[in-house]
Amino acid sequence: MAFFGFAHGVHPPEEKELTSGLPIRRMPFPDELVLPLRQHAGKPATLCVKVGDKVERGDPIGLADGFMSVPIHASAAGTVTAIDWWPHPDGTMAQAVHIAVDKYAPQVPRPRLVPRWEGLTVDEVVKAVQSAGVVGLGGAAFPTHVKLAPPKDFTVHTLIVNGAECEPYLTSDHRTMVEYPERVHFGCRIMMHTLGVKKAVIGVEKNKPDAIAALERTKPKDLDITIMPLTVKYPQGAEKMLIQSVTGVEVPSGKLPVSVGVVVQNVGSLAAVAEVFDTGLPLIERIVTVTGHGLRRPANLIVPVGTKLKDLLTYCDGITADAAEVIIGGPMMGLSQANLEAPVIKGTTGVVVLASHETRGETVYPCIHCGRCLDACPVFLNPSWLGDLARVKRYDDMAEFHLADCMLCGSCSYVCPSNIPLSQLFQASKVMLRRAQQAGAA
Amino acid sequence: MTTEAAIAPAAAEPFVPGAPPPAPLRLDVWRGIADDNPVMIQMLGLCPTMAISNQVSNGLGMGAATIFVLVCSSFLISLLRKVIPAEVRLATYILIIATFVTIADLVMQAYSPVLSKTLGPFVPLIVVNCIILGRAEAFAGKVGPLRAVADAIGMGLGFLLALLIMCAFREVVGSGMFLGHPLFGPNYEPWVFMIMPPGGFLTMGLMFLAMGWWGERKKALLKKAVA
Amino acid sequence: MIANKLIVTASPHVKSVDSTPRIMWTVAASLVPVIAASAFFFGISALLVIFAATLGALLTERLLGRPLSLRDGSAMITGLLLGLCLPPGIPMWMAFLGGAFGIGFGKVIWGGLGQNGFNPALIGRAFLQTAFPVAITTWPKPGGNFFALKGDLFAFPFMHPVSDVVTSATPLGLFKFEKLPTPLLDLVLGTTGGSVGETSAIIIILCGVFLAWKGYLNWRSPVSIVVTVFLLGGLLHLINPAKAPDALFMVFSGGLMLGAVYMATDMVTVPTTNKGRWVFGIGTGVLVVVIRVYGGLPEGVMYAILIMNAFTPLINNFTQPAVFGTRTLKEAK
Amino acid sequence: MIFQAILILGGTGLVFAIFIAVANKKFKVWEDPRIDVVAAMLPQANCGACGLPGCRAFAERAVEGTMEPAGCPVSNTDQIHSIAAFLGIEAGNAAKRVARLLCAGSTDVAKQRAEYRGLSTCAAATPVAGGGKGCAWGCLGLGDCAVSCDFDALHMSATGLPVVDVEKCTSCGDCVDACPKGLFVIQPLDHNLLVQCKNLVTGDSVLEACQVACTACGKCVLDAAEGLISVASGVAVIEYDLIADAEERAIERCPTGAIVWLQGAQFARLPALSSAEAA
Amino acid sequence: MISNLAWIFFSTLLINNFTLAMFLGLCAFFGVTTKIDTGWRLGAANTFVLVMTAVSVWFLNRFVLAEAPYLRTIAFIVVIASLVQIVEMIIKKFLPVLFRELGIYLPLITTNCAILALALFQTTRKYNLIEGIVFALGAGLGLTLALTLMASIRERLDVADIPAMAKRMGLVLIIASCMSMAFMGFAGMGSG
Amino acid sequence: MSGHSHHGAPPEPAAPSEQQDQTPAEGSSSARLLFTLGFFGALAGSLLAFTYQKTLPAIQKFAGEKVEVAVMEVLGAPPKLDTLYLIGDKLSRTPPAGVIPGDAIKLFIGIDAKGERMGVAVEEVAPGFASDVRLMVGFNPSTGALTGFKVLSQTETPGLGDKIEKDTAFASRFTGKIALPLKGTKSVTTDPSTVQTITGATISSKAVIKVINKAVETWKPRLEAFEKEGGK
Ligand SMILES: Cc1cc2nc3c(=O)[nH]c(=O)nc-3n(C[C@H](O)[C@H](O)[C@H](O)COP(=O)(O)O)c2cc1C
Ligand SMILES: Cc1cc2nc3c(=O)[nH]c(=O)nc-3n(C[C@H](O)[C@H](O)[C@H](O)COP(=O)(O)O)c2cc1C
Ligand SMILES: Cc1cc2nc3c(=O)[nH]c(=O)nc-3n(C[C@H](O)[C@H](O)[C@H](O)COP(=O)(O)O)c2cc1C
Ligand SMILES: Cc1cc2nc3c(=O)[nH]c(=O)nc-3n(C[C@H](O)[C@H](O)[C@H](O)CO)c2cc1C
Ligand code: SF4
Ligand code: SF4
Ligand code: SF4
Ligand code: SF4
Ligand code: FES
Repeated sequence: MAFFGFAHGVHPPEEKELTSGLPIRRMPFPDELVLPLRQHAGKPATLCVKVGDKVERGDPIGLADGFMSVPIHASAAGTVTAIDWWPHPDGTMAQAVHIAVDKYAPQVPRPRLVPRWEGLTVDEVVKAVQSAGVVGLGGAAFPTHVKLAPPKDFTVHTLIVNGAECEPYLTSDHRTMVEYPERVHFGCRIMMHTLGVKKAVIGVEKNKPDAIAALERTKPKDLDITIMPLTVKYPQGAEKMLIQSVTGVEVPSGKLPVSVGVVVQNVGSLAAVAEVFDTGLPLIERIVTVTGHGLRRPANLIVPVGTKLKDLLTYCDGITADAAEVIIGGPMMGLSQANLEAPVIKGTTGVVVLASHETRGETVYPCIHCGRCLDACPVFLNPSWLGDLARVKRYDDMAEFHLADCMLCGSCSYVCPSNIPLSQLFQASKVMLRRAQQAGAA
Repeated sequence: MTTEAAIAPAAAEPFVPGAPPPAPLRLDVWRGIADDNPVMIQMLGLCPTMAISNQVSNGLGMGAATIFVLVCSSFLISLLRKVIPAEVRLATYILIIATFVTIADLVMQAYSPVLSKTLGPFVPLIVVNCIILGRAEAFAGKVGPLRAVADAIGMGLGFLLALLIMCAFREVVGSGMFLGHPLFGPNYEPWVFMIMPPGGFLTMGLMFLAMGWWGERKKALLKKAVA
Repeated sequence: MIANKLIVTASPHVKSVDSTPRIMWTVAASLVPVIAASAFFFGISALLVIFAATLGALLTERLLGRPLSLRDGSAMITGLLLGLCLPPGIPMWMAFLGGAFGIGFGKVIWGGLGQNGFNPALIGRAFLQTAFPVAITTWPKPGGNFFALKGDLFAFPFMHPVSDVVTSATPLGLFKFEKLPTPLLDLVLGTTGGSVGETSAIIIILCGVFLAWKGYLNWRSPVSIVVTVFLLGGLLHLINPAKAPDALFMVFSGGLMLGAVYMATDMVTVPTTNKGRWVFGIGTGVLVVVIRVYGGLPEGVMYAILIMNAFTPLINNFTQPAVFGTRTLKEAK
Repeated sequence: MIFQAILILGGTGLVFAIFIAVANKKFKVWEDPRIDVVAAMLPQANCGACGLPGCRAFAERAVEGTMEPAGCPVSNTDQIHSIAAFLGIEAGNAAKRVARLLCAGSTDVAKQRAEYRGLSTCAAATPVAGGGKGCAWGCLGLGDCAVSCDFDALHMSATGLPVVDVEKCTSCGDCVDACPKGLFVIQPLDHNLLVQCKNLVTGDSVLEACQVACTACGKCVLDAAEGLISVASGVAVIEYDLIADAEERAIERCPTGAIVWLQGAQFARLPALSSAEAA
Repeated sequence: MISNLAWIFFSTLLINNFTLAMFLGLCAFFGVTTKIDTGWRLGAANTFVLVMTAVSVWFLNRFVLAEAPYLRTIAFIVVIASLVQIVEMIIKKFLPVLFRELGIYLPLITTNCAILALALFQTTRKYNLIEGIVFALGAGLGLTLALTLMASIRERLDVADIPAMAKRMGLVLIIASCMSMAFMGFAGMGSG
Repeated sequence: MSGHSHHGAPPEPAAPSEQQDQTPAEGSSSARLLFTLGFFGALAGSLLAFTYQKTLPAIQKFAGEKVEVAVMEVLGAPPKLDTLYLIGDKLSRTPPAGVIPGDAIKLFIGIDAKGERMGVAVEEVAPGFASDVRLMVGFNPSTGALTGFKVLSQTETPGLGDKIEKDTAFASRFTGKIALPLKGTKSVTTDPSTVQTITGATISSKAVIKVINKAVETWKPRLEAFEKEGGK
């Protein structure tokens, strides 16, 4: 089906069999939830509760600060016990609201917080999606409503739904497609309506035949939705790669997908939008894959946003004796966690616990210019040369060699036989370059 | 060197930018041989140094011719430095140097024809040897004849020294001889490599490596002493 | 919870199993059949020459290189390959010297593994060829008693080799200077005069296929070299059979196979880009043919690869990959 | 024959001269020669601490008279005076400023929560779970700042903190730019009061991460002159406009030692790592 | 005739490469080869001056110096220096773009011994005008080749981790040695 | 510091205000530049002319000697030499005009005591292994038999190709050979039209053979033409 496909990329061991067959279960509420005000790309939410306030499940605790922002809602009923600086999954500290969960409160409330979809105008849908706090669940947590309201000077002709889930280990999108295919299609219907497009393509890697089958089975007759099986290859799910695989078009360097008339949404985001209009509740919980060879009992769980990693891992029977690294997200692009007090946030696709034998060795050899990284880089950079430049701090030259196009996918570091932390070098170099440019501008 | 010159209580004296600071003649000579060695430190005159350094006898001849030109032209330039307008300074220097080079060439052709033949075009090429013009610019054109000559002798000897080191190494290893006398008996297998072009580059490279190594060692020792 | 012993690393947190030492040692191991073949044809002399060259390389790496750099296995490859491209009768002191020179000036001084611009083994060999042109063009006859020395291997260091072993010309020398052809089967099997390891083309090809299958060598340069030599050699042979031997002879004689499979694949000294590797291979192939047919020397593989090594950074420069989206960006504008 | 030679060479010489004369008229640009001299007298560090792009720019301004020689923080007094003497102007003066570190969390007092593996630079470690350090604001001790200092004024201590050599520091600000955690500030040497902490977590829970963190208890605020110190968003802040009122008393009741009274160097107690150990 | 010219060209370009085998023009070879662009531009400017030198030297030898061979060296250097100056002025005036690309290297070339050497070789080898031009082209392109290759290798070395003792000039000379060795592969070309 | 004031140097720092006024035009007048260079050019010229006159005899003597030695050697020391010059493609008794005498291309005829022609000697070149190999070749124009050759210049590999010059055994292999044309071979030979090459330096050896063949091929017809036209 996929005649195009993107070039390069890598094939890390999938390790999805740990959880791909496990049905999604609901995790019970922990004693305390911690909700950082910064959970999405764009401006953090502004606080709207104070210590001592009682909140119901679904009550806003932070309000959207402008269009590039979404509100944050209490994911359980309880009492606000503290508002302080708390470890954030990205390794910094962030302002966070602590809620002591009242486990005996009726956790399913009251009037709908989100209106019914039928009959809403496009603007009202966008507004509803924003007020429900929906962000992209593919990992970057970009506010979904922004992508539903493209600038008028662009015409969007296709909605591409990202069901690739190319990261090893993770299966939350996979399980969503298998268990809630109708919800995915409903989300698709809403988004196609909002974007005014006639055509949608759901790209799913071929290693999820059950998901493809489920989506095909439930496909609505009245919509032009194509389910496209994709080659199993990392990073098939990266936006630009996916667009190339599905449409054969290369999104120009430095441009957004809308510039080629495409909007990409993750299947999880679709399901979330559907659920929001279904239940009337905002986005307060998400599906998280908790897995890894360092974990006793891997699972696909529906987790309230704000659950601390500590509680989540304990619920999965804890980590094994040779567990070495806890990662939020997948092993290719996820973030290592130093502090298990950090909470699950809206963008948390999975928690992977690596055993010590799976982690990268410590010995780094010099670059032997084998060229494997060039053959791996999906955006056709020359990571070997960029790495050489980074080592001698020639950031300006790196910019000339298109450092900006590097999406830090890590394919190059994955294949490098010399174990050079290339993508880390590039991340640091991007920071340096930005700092130098700011200094230059000032 | 320039900094010292400027910091010295200069106000009272006429000011010649870039002129070397006053120094005893002995130092003027010594500088060229060691601290400011034209080949090893300043990396001037590399072409002749490498091209003819596969035999010690060549080195001696080349060194002698260069010293002759260097000393004579430095002396003359220093004498005339007040007469020559700055604008035609370089042109005049080149004329003077070329004259002495041609004299050296003619004399060598007449009285040492074999040497003249092996050195080939590298005798006339002394004209463009950067050492000579460099010294005229940096030194002879700015100081009195005595110091100019002292400096020329120093630089010349420094050039000769570097040449001889190269020549000796290349001739001994490359043909097992020194000044044409076999050193290691008839069974020695000479490393022809050394008298060929790559050997010239390599020998010079070795010289720089040795100096680099020495510099690093000195730095390390200094650090240790400070700590 | 056992949080204390957690580690944190930058993404990606996992890595492919291949490592630089693993690649190097596999390549070194793949040379064992080639060495065995050379021992079969040239007896103990071949092993002694390889031993001396490897010893020179390893000792130099150990004394001058970075700490523990012997472990990555690259010096081992250099030593073995150098040994394999020397004549089996060369005095051991020369082989040792070549190994030391190759590693010292071909690698360590450049900063060690990965930084050097020229193939260290070939630098060692080119040095020996220039320094001792006679010793390195004295080719003993293959075969004979396994333990009979093929030359004055134990010549006193720095002294002439003295020996009276039967010598034979290499197939390429025979063609170039006497216009005598050599049967193709001899070339493929390796029963001809020549360097220790350059004789048996078939074994080298098999090892190369194995390494390419493992992904440890990039097949582009070897294939393009062989194809170029075949085509260009064939063309010249058609034009003037007296001057240029036939294409198969070109491909299977001399060090072409050893060079193409093991030396034009040294990733350190050939271009990093795939396009660049094609250019490198074609350039090498053309130079091999030109030197063999028009040059003064009967064999040209070593010089062809070294010359192309010098061009490698330039080729890299001109064959940078086209970054994703830059083409469409230009079209958009 | 001699006549012929004179003719040939004299002729070529003349042609040569004509060209030079023409070129000379057309293309020469005059420039104050004192600029070169002053530039040569400057340290040639081109560090930019004077606020100008490089030493030659400083020399131009100094010759113009729009910059005082003392404006070069890198030159020592003797050098400044010789420049002033050469130009026949006043040397001017400038208060000595140095770099100060806003963190005291050395490895012996601050907790490392997870072992960081990867590139050994602070810039690379910061996005990796904050480098695994207990305090997300604290110094990672990987020494980007020490590498950036061109004046050998920064050395890492044995306990992983950069120590500024106030003698050598020229206040060039390179370390300020280098630190990804923004821990350096440039201050006049005679500002005695300094809060060596940027941690915004309040209360004693912060001590779990670092024993010398500021808990925002507010005792220093009470003990100092009105308005000099305040506790804002979780850490004590000094109003340096009122620094003249500062007294050592302010630091005495600090329970953790996060606020310090400086005379000269910071971390006078910490032995700098000798170069042998650093290697 | 053609084969003679081809031999002159190729032997000068490859076998007796001015830089790698004859040690000429080393100042530029070691001094100005840190960037590929500089390398080939300097080479191109050099080639241009070499060809002009070849032509003017032929005229000088033929018409001026026949009776005064002892003035060769001095006449050559004076003519070369003036020539370069004139060319510089002309290019600056009429081809400002070219001047920005190549012109800045012209003064460097005056003191490049390759130019004077070409004049001398051309004289002693008794080349006629055409042979002289071909010789100059071979020499110039040979210089360009050496300069460009050296520059490209050094650009790569900028990011390498070279031992401290080799940093200053040591390694660059070793590279020259390796290149010179590699070019020995061309020896005998045209003789067989 | 030298303590001398200097042309073109900036004035003393004590008077900075005056310097600003000085413009380049006031540096040195053009006339002075012209004069200086013209003068030094003339001076250099006369100095050189003088030296040349003084050294010329010695140089010429050596150059003459060198050629003479070579000619004598390849022709077997004839008591008398006759010289012909090449003009265009013709031989002539008079040297060509406008060419330095030393640069003219010549043919030497060795004449024995009886006035008989012993052989002719000419200079010829061909490409060798590294660069041109230049020889003085002596041969008998009527038979093509070699009387000898001498290497005038070569840059072959020392210890290998330079045996063509240094190895007397190699030169002696040529005596009595006849160049019609001469061929090289690897083995010892007694055939007068083949010569054994040097092992390991076949190319240089062949270059020598090539030069000899070329000398005989090009100069024999020239001499015959010259003699036919009646030049003695
Ligand atoms: C109209 C429109 C505007 C967008 N603007 C931005 C933007 O300014 N910055 C941004 O990072 N992403 C923007 N995006 C979203 C990106 O296309 C992309 O989906 C998002 O960055 C998440 O991508 P990732 O998960 O691959 O990182 C926009 C999308 C649309 C449709
Ligand atoms: C290297 C890389 C890999 C990615 N892999 C996936 C993936 O497997 N699945 C996915 O949904 N999004 C993936 N993303 C994010 C997508 O680019 C894109 O942001 C997302 O599909 C947009 O949908 P959302 O805004 O609904 O999350 C990846 C991004 C990058 C840079
Ligand atoms: C460094 C080196 C220098 C050489 N120099 C010469 C030389 O000066 N003259 C020559 O004829 N061959 C020279 N050769 C060429 C080889 O020795 C060539 O194989 C030889 O001429 C073939 O002759 P053979 O068949 O007698 O061995 C040289 C080879 C090398 C590697
Ligand atoms: C496929 C392959 C081929 C290699 N070929 C060579 C070679 O020809 N010569 C050599 O010295 N090292 C070779 N090496 C080893 C290593 O790459 C080489 O020593 C580097 O040049 C050292 O920096 C090879 C390694 C591999 C993996
Ligand atoms: S991290 Fe950047 S350079 Fe590396 S493979 Fe991914 S996009 Fe390419
Ligand atoms: S994969 Fe690693 S060793 Fe290979 S070229 Fe890239 S950076 Fe270098
Ligand atoms: S880098 Fe920092 S410590 Fe070093 S001199 Fe500059 S301001 Fe001072
Ligand atoms: S002060 Fe900043 S740059 Fe310096 S070691 Fe600490 S974290 Fe790193
Ligand atoms: S270029 Fe040859 S000496 Fe400078």
